[in-house]
Amino acid sequence: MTEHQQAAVAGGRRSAWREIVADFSRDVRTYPFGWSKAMMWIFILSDLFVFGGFLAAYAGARMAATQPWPDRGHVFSLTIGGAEVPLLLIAIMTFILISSSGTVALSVAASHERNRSKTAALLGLTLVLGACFLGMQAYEWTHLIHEGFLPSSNPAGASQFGATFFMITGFHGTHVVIGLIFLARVLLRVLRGYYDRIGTWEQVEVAGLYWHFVDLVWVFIFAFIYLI
Amino acid sequence: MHGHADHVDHSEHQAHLPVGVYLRVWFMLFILSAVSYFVDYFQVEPLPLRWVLIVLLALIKAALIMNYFMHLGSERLSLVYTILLPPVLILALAAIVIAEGSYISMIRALFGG
Amino acid sequence: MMTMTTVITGIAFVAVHLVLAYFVFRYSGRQKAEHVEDNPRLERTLLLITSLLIAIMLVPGLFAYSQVIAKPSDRLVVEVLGEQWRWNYRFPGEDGIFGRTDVRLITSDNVFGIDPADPTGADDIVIVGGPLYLPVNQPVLLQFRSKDVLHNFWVPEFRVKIDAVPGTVTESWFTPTREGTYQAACAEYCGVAHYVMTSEIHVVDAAEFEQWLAALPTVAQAQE
Amino acid sequence: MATPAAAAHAAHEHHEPQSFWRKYVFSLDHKVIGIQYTVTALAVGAIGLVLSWLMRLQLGFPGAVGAVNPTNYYQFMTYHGLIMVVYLQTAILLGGFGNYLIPLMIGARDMAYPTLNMLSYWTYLLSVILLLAGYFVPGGPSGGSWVLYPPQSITAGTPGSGLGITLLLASIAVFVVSATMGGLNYITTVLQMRTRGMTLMRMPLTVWGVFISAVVALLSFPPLFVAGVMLLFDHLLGTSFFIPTVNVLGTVLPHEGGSPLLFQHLFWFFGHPEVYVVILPAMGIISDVMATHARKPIFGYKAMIVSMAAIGVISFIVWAHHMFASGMNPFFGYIFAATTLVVAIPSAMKTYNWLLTLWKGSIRFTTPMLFTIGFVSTFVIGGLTGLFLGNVAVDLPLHDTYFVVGHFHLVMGVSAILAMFAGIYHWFPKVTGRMMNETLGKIHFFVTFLGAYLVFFPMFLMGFQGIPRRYFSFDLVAFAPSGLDAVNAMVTVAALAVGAAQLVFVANIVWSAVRGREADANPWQANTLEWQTPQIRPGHGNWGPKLPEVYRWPYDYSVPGAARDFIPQNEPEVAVVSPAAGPEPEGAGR
Repeated sequence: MTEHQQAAVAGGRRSAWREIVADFSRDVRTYPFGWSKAMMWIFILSDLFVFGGFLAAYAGARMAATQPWPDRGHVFSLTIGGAEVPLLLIAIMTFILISSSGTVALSVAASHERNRSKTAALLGLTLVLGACFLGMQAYEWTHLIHEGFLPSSNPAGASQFGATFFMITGFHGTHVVIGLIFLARVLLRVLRGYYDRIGTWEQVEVAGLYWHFVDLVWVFIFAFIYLI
Repeated sequence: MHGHADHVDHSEHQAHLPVGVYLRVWFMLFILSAVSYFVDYFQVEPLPLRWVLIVLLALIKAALIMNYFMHLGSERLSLVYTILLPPVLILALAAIVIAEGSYISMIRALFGG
Repeated sequence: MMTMTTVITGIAFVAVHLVLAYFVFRYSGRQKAEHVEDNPRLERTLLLITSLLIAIMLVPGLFAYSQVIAKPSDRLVVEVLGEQWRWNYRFPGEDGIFGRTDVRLITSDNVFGIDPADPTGADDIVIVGGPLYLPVNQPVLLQFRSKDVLHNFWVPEFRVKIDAVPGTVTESWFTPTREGTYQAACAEYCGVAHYVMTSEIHVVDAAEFEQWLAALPTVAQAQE
Repeated sequence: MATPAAAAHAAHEHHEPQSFWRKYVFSLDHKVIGIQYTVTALAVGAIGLVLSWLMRLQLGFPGAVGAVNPTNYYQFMTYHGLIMVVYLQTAILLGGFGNYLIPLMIGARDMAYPTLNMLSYWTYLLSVILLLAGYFVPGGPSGGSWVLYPPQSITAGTPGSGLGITLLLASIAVFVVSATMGGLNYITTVLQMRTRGMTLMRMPLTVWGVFISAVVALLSFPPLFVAGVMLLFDHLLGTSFFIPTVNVLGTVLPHEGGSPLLFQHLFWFFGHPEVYVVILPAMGIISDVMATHARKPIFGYKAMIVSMAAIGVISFIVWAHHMFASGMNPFFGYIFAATTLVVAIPSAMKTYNWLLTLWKGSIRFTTPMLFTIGFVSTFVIGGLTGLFLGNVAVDLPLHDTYFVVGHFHLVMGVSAILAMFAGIYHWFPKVTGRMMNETLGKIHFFVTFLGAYLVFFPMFLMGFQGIPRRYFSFDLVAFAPSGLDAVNAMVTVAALAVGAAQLVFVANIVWSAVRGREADANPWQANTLEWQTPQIRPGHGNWGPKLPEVYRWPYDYSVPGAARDFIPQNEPEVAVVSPAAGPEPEGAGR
């Protein structure tokens, strides 16, 4: 916690307001960090509206649909030893994505200490976990398509189910792919000592922010598409 | 007028959480995910309660990720509000779209659309 | 409502332009501008006046709207089906109930897609393309369907305007108070022949309306 | 200073020899990108203008141009709308003015991320190419109208419902990507890269306008992207987001259970803020040009910013006033009528403040000033007629009539275009180092301004008569009054005259860029930083070795006791310190 925030806590609401006013009435910079981190936060805000729009549209389409909504527990089940376990694959995917978010967080912490090998190792682990997630999503898609679920129709009720599912998870998967490319680039630069040369490791944190955001979106996709 | 050198320092000093915090948050996220999974698995009744629980758990998870992993909690309040206030607008869209969807399904039920 | 809005905005329009013209000519070509302090009190006053005028327009508008969407109790119900590019009408017949419809059943002989399995549909009366007759001084509730794209039933004299939306039913109502011939046009862009989608509407006295309606064949009669 | 921003600055200062391609085509320089945006947008806008002539000729003199038939009329209508709103106005006001002016006005060397900035332009160009490609595919371009309401936009009864609509939707999606890249840059640059002394409350209103507009764009374009993707899926993959079971021209389509209203909500959640994306930078430009040419500080600087921000926020919760007649849940009518009329209050405040800026000023009738005064007039009538359309009970009879056409053309069409012209005449000397011809400029203004009134004012009267819009011909409309043909002919003649005036403008630009009178460093005696660069046409990096430092707000015009009637922002102390030397940074924001 910075001194500013300790003061804010001590002073209560009035000084919280004062802190905001101070930031917005400063010259040169509003936020006390470089522009790339600011840009990433603003991008995340904008992307939040994209996913928010998708999820709102999903809610609207689902409520207006004339056919019954399929039972997700059944649709996304895996059969283990003869027993049908609902949503097992999704649970594992969620586990993996959360883990990758954790490794990125640790990697960012290591980057603050400018620990090159630790940062790189954790980033590498994140890449592996991310790739696993993508692989499982690819498996899930082929499995569903094999069972007759398509964007335009499905055997278990409203066609909007397949449409929204493929659209939203597909869009999320695209974000994962972009995130992997981004992280790989940062990893290479860490290994080459690029950030020591330019004097700031902020890029690791920026890439981490993006990856956490992908995880954050998954939390809501998991809740709204699979569970509710 | 503030010089800007003093602000630069914050970016290097802030967000130094001990590794234990990350591990605890990580663990919490697993637990919460598992809880929401079992809320669905055991088909908690009544239905609205199940939905409220799932949404609530998702929001708690989101808050944990934003606060600890994304360090939003240790950022300046100016950034915190910049990020957290605008999504209210997309919630307004969602609310209207949901109200519209239920209105349409009501009309369809009424007239056999 | 319309008059009041026109008067208020008209006055505001003229006033702003008079002030603008006066300032532009009065203060042009002077050597130096005068120093004017910001005047928060003046701004607050202007803010208050504007808000007040807006409220004067808004509040009665909302009350008028509540009457627009409230349905009359004693009403004649007519179903209107928009299609590319004509208006079709349906009366419920003697039983007062419209037969069930389904878009998939629509053919050139069955423009509404009335389900033959539903007995309440047999006495429905269908008018393809118009004209539509309505009794004077009788509230009419129109229920709109569309079989293809969005349309909008627009009769300027009735002040009725609502989209016909495929997949759902929309409603509006009015009471014709003058006998005569009117025209409905389409006011929602609906494809390449949007501008020819018109239909004649005759408002006549109750006796003439009953006579006209009785002369029309029911669905069952038309099929024989 | 080991910050990335400083590192970026250092990188900019490091001059490398640049090839022609790097310098003028794939340039990273915000000024070149701004000019690229402006020229491209004006070129596309010219196409939009010609399309409007063709439509007007058909309406004014039916059959006079034999080649116009309903099919291509509706294609012209669609392309005219989209080009003017998105590809001209949004692109020029954000991409053109935003790019050129933001770094210069806040004293930065370039945008935060120049590569992204360059990509933004090239993506925009790609979206324009995709849009125009519609004219070269089988079936022609889409005639789905600019709002693209399904099912009509993707079904057989509409021209271009095959490849045409696919290209159009792809173009829109690409434009959203471009606008996002641009918007990120504008916002980050304004927040993180101001020069010393340049607090937010010392920024010129142009920067404020572009900044708020970029924020609004960044948050409102995503739902358009979502709607576009979903419509594309409905069209290409056979999904049923927006299409219920329908029977189009005798064929039952394989869709079930979709909701056309869902698209309208998503579209207008974008569509209404889009109006303000266009008008907010215009408001900013007008404020700066007016203060400079009336030699007076803008009246109520803080109120101006607060009202722009308020307009930006409220614009997100008014969208369904476009849908009062759409068959949506009738209860929404109350909510959205109330929020819509509230947005009139900050807009009215801005108008008062512009009038009070002129009050007791020393008005110079330069061309930019004329366009500014014209803007106030058209903005007022456009805004006042908006009060009819926002109030649900009054809107219903006027909805989708020519009243609406007159309203939005005046408020976001003509007004924003007048502001754009004011901006071009004002900053042309900065860009080219030469003045534009004043006589030609005045001809351009008077024909455009009076012509615009002649074109759009009669439309309000047509709207009161209930004449529906988007009609290819009124032959079958029984309730059309007898004088309608004469009025339509008059409107067409006026529209052609306005169009011809734009040729004068183009000629003026070309002639002045080559032969115009050479400009001084600060021809309008303005305070803002862009006029204080070391070179008249600022070079790469804008400021030479040392960034300017800012000591005051940008509106110190006619300060009592000062030697000159303007004090540039980077001028430290003057002989007589005025009591009105601008708000103190510490007091700002309270």
